[in-house]
Amino acid sequence: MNTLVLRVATRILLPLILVSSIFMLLRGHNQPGGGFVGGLIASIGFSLHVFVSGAEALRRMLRTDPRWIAAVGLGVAIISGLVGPYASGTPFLTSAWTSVGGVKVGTPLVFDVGVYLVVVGAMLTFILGIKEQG
Amino acid sequence: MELINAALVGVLMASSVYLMLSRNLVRFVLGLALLSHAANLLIFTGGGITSSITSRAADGATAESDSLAQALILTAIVISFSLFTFALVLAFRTYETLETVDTDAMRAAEPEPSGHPGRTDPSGRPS
Amino acid sequence: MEKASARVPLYSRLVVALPAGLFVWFASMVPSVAGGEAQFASIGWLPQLGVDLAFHVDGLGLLFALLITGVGTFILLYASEYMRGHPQVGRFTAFLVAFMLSMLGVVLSDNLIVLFVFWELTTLTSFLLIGYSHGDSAARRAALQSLIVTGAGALAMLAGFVLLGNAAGSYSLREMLAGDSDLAGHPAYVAMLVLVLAGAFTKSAQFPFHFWLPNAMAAPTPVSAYLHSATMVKAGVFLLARLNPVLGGTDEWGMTLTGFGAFTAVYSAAVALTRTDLKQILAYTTLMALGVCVMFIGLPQSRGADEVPLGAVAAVAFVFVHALYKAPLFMVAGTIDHSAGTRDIRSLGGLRKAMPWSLLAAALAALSMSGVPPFAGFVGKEILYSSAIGSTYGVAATAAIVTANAMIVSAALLVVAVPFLGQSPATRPTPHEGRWPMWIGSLVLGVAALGAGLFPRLAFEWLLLPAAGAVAGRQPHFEASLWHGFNLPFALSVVTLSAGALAYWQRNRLTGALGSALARLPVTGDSAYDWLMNGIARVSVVHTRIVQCGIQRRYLLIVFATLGASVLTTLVVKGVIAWPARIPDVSFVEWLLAILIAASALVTIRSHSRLMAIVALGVVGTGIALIFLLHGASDVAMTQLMVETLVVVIVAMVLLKLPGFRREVRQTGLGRWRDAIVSCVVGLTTTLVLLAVTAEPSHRRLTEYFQKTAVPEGFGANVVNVILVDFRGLDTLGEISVLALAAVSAYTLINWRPRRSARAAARSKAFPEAEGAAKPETLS
Amino acid sequence: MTWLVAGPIVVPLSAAVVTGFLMGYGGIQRLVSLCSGIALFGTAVALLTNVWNEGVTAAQIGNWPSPFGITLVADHLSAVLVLITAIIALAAIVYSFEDIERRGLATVLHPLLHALMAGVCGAFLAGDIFNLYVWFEVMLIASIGLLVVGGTRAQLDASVRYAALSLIATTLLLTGIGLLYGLTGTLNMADLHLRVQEVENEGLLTVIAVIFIVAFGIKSAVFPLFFWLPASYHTPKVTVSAVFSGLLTKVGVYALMRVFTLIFTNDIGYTHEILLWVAGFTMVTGVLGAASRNDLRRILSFHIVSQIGYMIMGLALYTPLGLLGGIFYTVHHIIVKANLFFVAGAIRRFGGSSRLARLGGLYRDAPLLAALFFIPAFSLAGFPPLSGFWAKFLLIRASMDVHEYAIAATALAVGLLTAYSMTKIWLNAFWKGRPEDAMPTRPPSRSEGFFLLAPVVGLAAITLAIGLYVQPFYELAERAAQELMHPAEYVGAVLGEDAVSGAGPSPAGPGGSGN
Repeated sequence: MNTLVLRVATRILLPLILVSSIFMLLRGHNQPGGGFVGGLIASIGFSLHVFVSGAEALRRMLRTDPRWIAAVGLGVAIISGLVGPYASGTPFLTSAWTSVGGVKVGTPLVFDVGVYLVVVGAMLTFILGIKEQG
Repeated sequence: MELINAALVGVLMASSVYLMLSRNLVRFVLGLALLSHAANLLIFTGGGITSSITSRAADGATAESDSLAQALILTAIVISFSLFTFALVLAFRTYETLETVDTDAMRAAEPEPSGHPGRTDPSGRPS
Repeated sequence: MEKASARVPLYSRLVVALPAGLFVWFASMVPSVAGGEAQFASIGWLPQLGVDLAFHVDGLGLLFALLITGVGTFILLYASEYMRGHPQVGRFTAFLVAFMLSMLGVVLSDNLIVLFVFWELTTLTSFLLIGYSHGDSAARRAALQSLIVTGAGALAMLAGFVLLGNAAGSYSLREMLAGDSDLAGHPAYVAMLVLVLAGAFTKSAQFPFHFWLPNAMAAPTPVSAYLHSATMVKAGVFLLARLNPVLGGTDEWGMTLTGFGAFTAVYSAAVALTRTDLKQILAYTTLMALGVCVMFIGLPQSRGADEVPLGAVAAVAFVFVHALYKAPLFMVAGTIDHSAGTRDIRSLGGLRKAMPWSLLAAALAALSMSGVPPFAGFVGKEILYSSAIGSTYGVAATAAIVTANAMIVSAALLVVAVPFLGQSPATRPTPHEGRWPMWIGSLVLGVAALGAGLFPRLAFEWLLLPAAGAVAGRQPHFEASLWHGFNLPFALSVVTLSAGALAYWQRNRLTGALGSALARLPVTGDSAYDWLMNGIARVSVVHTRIVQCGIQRRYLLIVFATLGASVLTTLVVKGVIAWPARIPDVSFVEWLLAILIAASALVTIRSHSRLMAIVALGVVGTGIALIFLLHGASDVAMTQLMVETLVVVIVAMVLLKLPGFRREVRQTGLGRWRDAIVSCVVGLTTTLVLLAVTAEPSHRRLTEYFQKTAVPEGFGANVVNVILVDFRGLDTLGEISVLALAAVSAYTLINWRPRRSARAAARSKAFPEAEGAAKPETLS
Repeated sequence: MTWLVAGPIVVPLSAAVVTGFLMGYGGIQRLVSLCSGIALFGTAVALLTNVWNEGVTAAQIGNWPSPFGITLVADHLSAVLVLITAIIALAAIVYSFEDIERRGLATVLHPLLHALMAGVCGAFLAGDIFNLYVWFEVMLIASIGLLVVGGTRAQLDASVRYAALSLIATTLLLTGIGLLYGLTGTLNMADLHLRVQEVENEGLLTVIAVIFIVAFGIKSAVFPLFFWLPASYHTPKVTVSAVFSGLLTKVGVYALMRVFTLIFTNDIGYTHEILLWVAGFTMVTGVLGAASRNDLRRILSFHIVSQIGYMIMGLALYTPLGLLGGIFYTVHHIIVKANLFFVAGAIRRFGGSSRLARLGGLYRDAPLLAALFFIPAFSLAGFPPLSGFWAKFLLIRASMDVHEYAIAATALAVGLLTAYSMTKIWLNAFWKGRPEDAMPTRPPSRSEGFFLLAPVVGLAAITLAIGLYVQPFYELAERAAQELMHPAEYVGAVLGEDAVSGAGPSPAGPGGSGN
């Protein structure tokens, strides 16, 4: 499996997959997609990388423990739920929206980013955990 | 449509139960995966896909099944996936430690290791 | 045993002041209570349910309170000396005081539930006291036994109290007495009676629940003297006396109490004669006394006799008399044990010179016990006899009480005459008199017995008649005197004394005969208790071995069978099974998908190859994703496909490290059929329920709202995504928490293993229990 | 006030994240964990105070009107249970300081523990049945994580059983929710209360109710679905099993109480009769199991099963006093049971074992421990004046009021056997002399004495307080029971007062076309 062709292919594919996963994340609010799908796509890309180049390579690439990514994602999601209410005194997870250059940007999108991070972090934790173990 | 989906849910349910009743832990985990499939399909069916089909026939709009049911299923898919993966890891670690995947042979927690089961004197007389 | 050099802790002497002070306080109430003014105090505890901390000092309560505090004073004094040098004296003293206070609570409570609270407190404290010598397994067994037996009775009694409260509309005894509710005619009267009597009889050790009391003699002597003579065991008697005006007066009440009481009295008096341990003899005579009390509380007086409730007077008088003589005798027995080193009358004798004060006290008490004039015992016995003669069961009751009393006379001689006056055995340590706290109490009580006999009018008018009035529910007119002339009761007294003396004289022959008769009893309470407890233990082991067998397959089978059976039953019972009205128009693609999924599911079941199973599982997932897609659920379908991909990746990674299916020991044919049937029932019921649900009208209210609101308020066109991140963001928050936690847990699970040496590993295989106790763990 | 309602979820969930980040820093992690525990406690107190003063409090999460968004609701029952949860969490955190090595397991323990609390509180506060499911899952995964960390043989074995049965339970719950949603078209529990009254096929509703009984029944470990509990509770660290013993099954009981007073009340003669039978069998089976065991934690685990029966009994009677008794029993039980597990851990630490045959002599060597065992043990057995007595009395009285004598008799007999079990421990661990081949008992160090015994003392004090000063607790339970019996206030707080009085088409809302 560990052939040169695959190696090269992955090197090209991985960025593509990651970009498309972020695309999925961002368009999710209006079209099919969203944090889950985006995160899952990215995870598939990463697991491909793991299969081809090994767990060590992925760890080097990430430069951080994927568990932290999951934790950051969860933190982002919680904070996004606190921002809106902090501004307006409304209940937890109330959305707050603003317009940046004609594009509506709001806390639900930040929340979705949190979802994305948790999915990626969790999947990589699973995969690396299993892979590294014998 | 609901008839065939309901039947399918039944088949999946029965298959998963049958797998779970196996003494092989791996089969149990596979059964778990089937069980969550069955549950998701059940929500999908129960949540009202049938109306979407009739509405498609009526006004020709794109098929749109109950979006809340979809959201619920999405949530359920991710949750059951997390738990399924964890269960797999658990099965793996159990195999590593107990050196078996036969649940009948897993006797580390139960029953109580006792030379004289139930013969301990209630008043604490050394037996 | 005695460590004469050990100091007596100051607190154990000082604490005597508490009961003494209380005694004085209660004594100061005597005039007003005797004058008919009961004291009452109440504060709310749980007023919503009518549970108030209500205390009521009437004649009966006061009599008991005086006995408890009066005897308690001397017992505590005695204990301070007796327990000198023992370990855990502080705890012992505290429990004894706690017991005394609980007992006071029992006799002074006006509220049945509060009474129960104190009742159980006496159970607990006596448990702790009986088990004082906890190194001794007999003491532990006795403590457990008393807790179980009296506890069982108490629970029945609680049920009885609840019934009683519901019937009377109040838990307050005063209100019950004042109220005109006809409890005897209540449909649940017999149930109440049985339940309450269960509590009273177990506590007061009536046959057949008597066996725990002699076993409880494993406790230190002060405990036996206090709990098992003067007070705790009297709680049952007290309760019967207390409830006599409420529940009594019926045939059921009279027959039960008289029957059980009389039998207990005669039986235990006979047993007493066959014992050789001083405390055992006294314990059985206590049982006799309790039997007598119970009997006379219930003894129905024949109509036509004068209006004096003689039974109540007799019972109350006997409670009083018994407390005055039994506590001293127990204390003297303890002193003998202390100084002579044994309590066995066969190796005792000739103590009169060494222990003069104890002899004096014991003699006074024994004379009262035998009912020799002019002691209180004589007065009490006269009343017993005249009450028995005048009762409905005249001859039988009289015969029973005379027989029991005659044997008691013999027992009194046995416990005093043998150790003090008999031949001194050849070999024994030199006995000596105990220090003053060990005999002063006995002496005072003995003198009090004499005094009460000499001036009966005093005792009766101030104490006993008000108490009897409370028992009978009306004030008795009764002239007490020492001398009633030569009448039938006196004749019976003479008969009793002579028969007792005769029995003592012929005691060897008598005890032999009694002993062999008793040995022939097929079952004793004690052996029945053992049988029951062992039975429970055995049943529990068998039961638990069946239900909690440790085999996961069987657990799951039961769970699924329960599910299938209960849902199917409900479906049938409620008539929910409905077939779709019309044949659905199903497209070819849908058919194909359904068949594909079903077939793959079956392959997953049947496959003997891991790889095949994984692939088939993937096909099922993909097929379901396609079903979602077919109905426009593109988000779900997409997620499902991605998840399916990852599942296959992860499953392949893990599963290939695990052994294949072939190593599985095949199920037997029967087991496979059983599994198949359960699976099919679960599957079938799911289908049926789902069909029934889809047959109902569908509701799209929520979805319509979401579709209407998503763009204008949620600023998103993908309704499903808006639901996920906004409308139902909390679900998603929980969901990603699950995901993150699962990942962290799985990671920890894989990378964390207990570090263990080979020895520890071998040990933990032998004793898996001991694992994880103090083992270093590391994160590798 | 809506903040207070979300607080018991947000605080521990954030604490889980923060302590997760601090995994490498034992000391700071502990401090943060403790502070979070205190913060949760403070929030819970404030929430209960608020509910006490102002009645049922609801928060529309995301500011979407119910039944469209997710609602969190705190009525008296929820608020009390959240408070008890916070107390147990605090006790567990303190206990863990000594029970679990700082650099070892503790680093994962704290995040998982806080996540578990978030799940538990979330389940108590959820006003939406699917949200309830989600919190059940959070609880489940956090609990499996806690159960298995350490990875000993027994723990792995136990985790397999626990995971297997719990996963089935939650999936079954999901199935039930899917069916209920298909039938009524709503998930909000207050809304469900109104919608189910419009369902014409009542039999179908009963069928779904039975599915819920089974799903929650596994969670709350009732007969014959309890197997996972005695199979697992004796294996993890003491801190963990104490938290489990106090909280996990009680969430199942709570869910049954909520669902079978708010939603499935259409066929009480059927569903609640089932529950009554279940209650009786659960009591008996649990207490027999306990009698057959000779290990401290195994005995205590089986007693949990037994006492679940009492709580279900209160629900099954479905009278104000019955529910009151059930709620009272639940609160009492959580405190006492967690405490007993803490004490069992201390016994094991000082006495060297948790097997009765290997114990002894602690009455002489550790009198304080003896006293601290005595209080919860005899409270569990229902002796006055401890909290257990009132719990039992209320239930007995409630069952006798409605002439259910058989269940009352069962409850009393089981109470006696509970006393027998507790006495068995007492006789063997405390009164009996030490076995000759056992190591001598070890006096506790100062830190052990504080961290292991402070939680025990605190919980014992609560037990005593409930027993001696019962009236306020009764009143609290009474209010909670009243709210369960008469859901109008609950529904009003969630959907607005119109929904209650109207009971008609649908609550105010843009999409409200009803059916």
